[in-house]
Amino acid sequence: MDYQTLKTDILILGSGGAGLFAALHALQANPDLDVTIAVKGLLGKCGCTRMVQGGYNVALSPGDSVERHFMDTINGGKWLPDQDMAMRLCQTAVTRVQELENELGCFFDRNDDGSLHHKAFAGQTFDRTVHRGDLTGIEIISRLMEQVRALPVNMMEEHRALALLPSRDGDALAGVLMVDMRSGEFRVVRAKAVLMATGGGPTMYRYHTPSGDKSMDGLAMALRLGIGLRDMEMVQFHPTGLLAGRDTRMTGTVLEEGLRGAGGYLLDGNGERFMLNYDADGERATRDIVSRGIYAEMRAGRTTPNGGVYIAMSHLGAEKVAQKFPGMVKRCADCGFDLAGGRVEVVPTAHYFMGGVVVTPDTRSRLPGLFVAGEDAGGSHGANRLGGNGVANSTVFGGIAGDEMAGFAAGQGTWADIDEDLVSAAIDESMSPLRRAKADINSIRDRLLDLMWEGVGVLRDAQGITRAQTQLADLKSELLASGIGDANRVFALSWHDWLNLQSLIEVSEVIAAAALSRENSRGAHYREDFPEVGSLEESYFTIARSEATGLKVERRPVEFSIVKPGESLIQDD
Amino acid sequence: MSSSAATSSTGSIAVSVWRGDARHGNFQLFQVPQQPSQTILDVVTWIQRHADPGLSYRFACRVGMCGSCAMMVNGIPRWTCRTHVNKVLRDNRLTIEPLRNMPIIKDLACDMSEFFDKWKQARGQFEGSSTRDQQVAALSPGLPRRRIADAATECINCGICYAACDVVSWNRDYLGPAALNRAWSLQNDERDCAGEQRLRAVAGDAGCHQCHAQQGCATYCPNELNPTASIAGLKRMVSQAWFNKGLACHPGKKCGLGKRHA
Amino acid sequence: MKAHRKQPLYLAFLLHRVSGLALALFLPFHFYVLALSLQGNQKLDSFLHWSQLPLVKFAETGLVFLLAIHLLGGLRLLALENLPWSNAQKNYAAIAVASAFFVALGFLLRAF
Amino acid sequence: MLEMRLYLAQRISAAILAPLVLMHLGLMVYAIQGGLDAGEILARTRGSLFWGSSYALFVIAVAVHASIGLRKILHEWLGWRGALLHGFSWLCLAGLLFAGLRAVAAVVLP
Ligand SMILES: Cc1cc2nc3c(=O)[nH]c(=O)nc-3n(C[C@H](O)[C@H](O)[C@H](O)COP(=O)(O)OP(=O)(O)OC[C@H]3O[C@@H](n4cnc5c(N)ncnc54)[C@H](O)[C@@H]3O)c2cc1C
Ligand code: HEM
Ligand code: SF4
Ligand code: F3S
Ligand code: FES
Repeated sequence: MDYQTLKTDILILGSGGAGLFAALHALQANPDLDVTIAVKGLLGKCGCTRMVQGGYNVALSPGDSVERHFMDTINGGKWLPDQDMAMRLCQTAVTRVQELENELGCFFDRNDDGSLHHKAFAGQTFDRTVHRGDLTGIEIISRLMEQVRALPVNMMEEHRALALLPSRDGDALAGVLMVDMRSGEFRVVRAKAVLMATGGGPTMYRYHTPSGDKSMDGLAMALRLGIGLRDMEMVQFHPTGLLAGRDTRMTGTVLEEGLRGAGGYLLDGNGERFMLNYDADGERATRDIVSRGIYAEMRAGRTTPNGGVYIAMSHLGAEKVAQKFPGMVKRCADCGFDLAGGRVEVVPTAHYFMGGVVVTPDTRSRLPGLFVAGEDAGGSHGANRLGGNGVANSTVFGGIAGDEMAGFAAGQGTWADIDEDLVSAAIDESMSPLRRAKADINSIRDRLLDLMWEGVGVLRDAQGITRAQTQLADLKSELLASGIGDANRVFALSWHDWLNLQSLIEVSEVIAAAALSRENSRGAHYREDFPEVGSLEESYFTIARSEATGLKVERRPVEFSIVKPGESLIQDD
Repeated sequence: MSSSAATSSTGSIAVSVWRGDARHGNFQLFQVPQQPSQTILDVVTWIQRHADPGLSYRFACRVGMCGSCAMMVNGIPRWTCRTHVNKVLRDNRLTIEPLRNMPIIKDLACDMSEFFDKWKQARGQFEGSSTRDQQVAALSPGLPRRRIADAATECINCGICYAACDVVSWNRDYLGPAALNRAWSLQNDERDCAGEQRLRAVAGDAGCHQCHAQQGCATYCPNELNPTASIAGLKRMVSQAWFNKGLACHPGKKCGLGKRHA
Repeated sequence: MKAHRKQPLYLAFLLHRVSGLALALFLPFHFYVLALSLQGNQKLDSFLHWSQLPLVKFAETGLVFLLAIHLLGGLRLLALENLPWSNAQKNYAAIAVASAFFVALGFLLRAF
Repeated sequence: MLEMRLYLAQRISAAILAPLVLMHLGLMVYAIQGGLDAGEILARTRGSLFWGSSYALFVIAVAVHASIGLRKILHEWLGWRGALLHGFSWLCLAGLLFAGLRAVAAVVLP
């Protein structure tokens, strides 16, 4: 199969907060560089950074401090975060928010006196979340997108990265194979530095929030190269995803946290409140507790017609609710539900992926030339991500990656050689579903989503995980034997559905393996057979790697490089 | 736990879908089972998943935030992920076409590059004077200019207004409602310092003066923005600058508005 | 008509355009008629006589309507462009059409 | 910036036309009673400085206004552009001015 070869200094995969910031910073650091962004959708119009609702955590409020933000991040992450990364995150967030405002033109909500408004977000000891209404992501990504589109960057929109290509000697990353989704043509982009910023995205669960273009491609590609992935068992669930039936894409999308905060009730199928049975804070408990409470109700069969629970707001006064949450009310109304005056079915929904590639705080992976930032990188959040630390993470480390790659690329004399055989093999593999007879891909997807939800979801145990592992293995062979029944590669969504499933199944296997390996319960990972947190001092994180013999999961002790359990950086705590 | 199905279908919809590419195409009819909760995007997805795997379309966020999924539904541009079938169904029929005024890539997916090029031409990006090392400007949300800027901000670049505007179809160079709306927001941003250049950009021959206040943009904008008002604002701003010679021009040079100043 | 055009303010635009076009096409003819008086009153009068025909009176009513609606529609546009924004555009357009209609009706009633 | 100038010219001419047209409309509704009569019209206009200058102003404004309007329509609906469009616009302006001023002369000059 023919392919075109292109060369660029810096190649960026993905155009979320991480990808766009990297492009901006790389060109600011060195305007002579040739920078290319390849992205699965339209530049700036896909991925999850756009979908950020709540806001951006930053220690800018008088009385707040970077140390306090850091401590909240470590505590929230149940002492698993890489402390150097977490510190870098909290420190740089300050500059990044100022950059977003002063240089890119974001305008975050203000207090009446003109100072930044900071709102409360669960799990934090200070009100530090800056935001623009409840559509913060649109503001951030639109402003970023405008800036980047005005720069001389090469845009490869609707280009899907298929494989990371190591150099012939295997010592560095030499480039990336992609397919132009519009034409179906293959392209190899050789680059001196590559940023992986494809944004993770746990879309292998029956209910999930991320955008449809996210399917863990980045992590799957890294895995195939034998790169280590950490904290892969850590999947964050948001307690209230919209539940509207299986055949609608709106199922799983987030109904915002503030609804519960404002006093919304969660009701079981019989209309009874239940959260107080699980936690004294009731509906206002943290995400993980509420998710587990709902999940338990569902498992006990006390469900709504679609198999979830209800959120009810009407006791607060329909008009008030409509006034306070206009966006949510309108969104529900567009989908046919009355949030303000009636009940809406909800369900926990897979939201964010804490795990990812092992990197240094300056975004370097073990493979020279490969940089990783955003949701694809593991480490900053540990066992749980604070609401508001996700977009901070992607914009902070995206910018850092841009700075670093500019220096790195300038220091590389020339492009590393590509192994053409690898390219041909990867192309051949990706085309395999086009050659095979049509099979029921939808049923494979449904089964994958169900088995992950049931086996490696909100509540886990060894038995469930092992069963899921067997099912995953079967599903993988089934997928590899399935075709899509249309050989046309032009804007071929069904082909990409297949490729998405391939990535999702491969990464699901790692999630399951890591989940089996962690025999305690921390943050987002809850083992019913090991409900204890375990010793904080002996905290370990998992690293999974694909080896010739199969997946290997190791435990590594967390280095308490800045603060040890029991200590705090804040005096009065 | 099983996913009990409250998704039983309640009949079927006759859906005419435009199939083809930039050169030719025609409508193809599909029968799609109706569901209680079903958006136009779901209809399109059902066809691709169950009837014709070759159907091309675009979406990303599924909840009205990315502006990737806009299509013509029964002749009207809409965000398909947030349009419930019941809202637009007439006689159990639907017609779905790619967005107007943009080149078609395939089936329901069109090429938005021109839309974003015009955004750039309208200087739709912020140009500030302070840096990341400085504090965020203290700006009260109640200031009149701030309110104007805010009112025009929440655009998701979906292109619906662009598809609704006949001036765009009649004059391929016209910058269009979304880009001009963005320019207006920036013109009212106290922190921006490219006002003059931007004013020249929007006063150009393809700029704000092309608008005839058809108001399809404001009528169909899913976020209830009002590009018509923004464009009117720009027209006023340009006129004022022209009459007051308010645009500080480089001495001796002909400024963008065609006047020569000493 | 294409569906996206079927909204009141597009129709207002169309009406403004069509009325402007019709007026512009009628204008040379109007000027020609008036210029007839250069050749003496009788020439003009004999022409104006012709305008007593009911059919012509109806046509003239149409013209009055077009002129009135173009004027009022034009004022609406001038206001839209130069005054602070008002959300009542649809109402203004409707008022313009109704008023133009009444002006034309007034003309018609007096013409007979 | 041609388009901006045309825009301004058209809006200014519209503003000038507005009171004149209003007057004209009023007059028409009033004068139609009992049919039009050349003598009646001419009696009013002949030698009148007021009517003469009003009509002249009307003609100039409408010539500018309508030729810009037609130009727009030809461009947008028929795709005319370049020299053709320019030429037509000027011709239109000249034609309307000529015919209009001639008519004013006819009804005003004694
Ligand atoms: C509904 C929702 C609400 C959220 N709210 C908040 C919040 O309030 N606060 C907060 O801090 N965080 C929030 N988050 C999390 C936050 O959005 C993400 O953590 C963050 O934006 C991730 O940024 P990113 O740049 O890593 O990835 P993304 O923004 O997801 O971008 C990934 C990019 O990679 C592209 N891509 C994927 N695969 C490929 C491939 N194979 N080839 C090429 N390109 C590819 C995608 O198309 C996309 O452009 C929310 C997330 C969701 C889903
Ligand atoms: C007899 C007199 C008039 C004639 C022949 C005339 C003719 C025209 C024509 C042909 C157009 C172009 C239409 C278009 O582009 O859609 C136009 C536009 C316009 N007219 Fe008139 N007109 C006259 C009087 C008026 C008056 C009295 C006003 C208002 C107060 C007016 C206001 C406007 C405006 C604002 C436009 C611009 C519309 C746009 O660009 O969308 N006109 N006119
Ligand atoms: S102004 Fe409205 S319709 Fe136009 S692109 Fe923005 S959101 Fe879409
Ligand atoms: S639809 Fe077009 S004509 Fe103007 S008011 Fe909107 S830009
Ligand atoms: S899919 Fe994002 S707006 Fe519809």
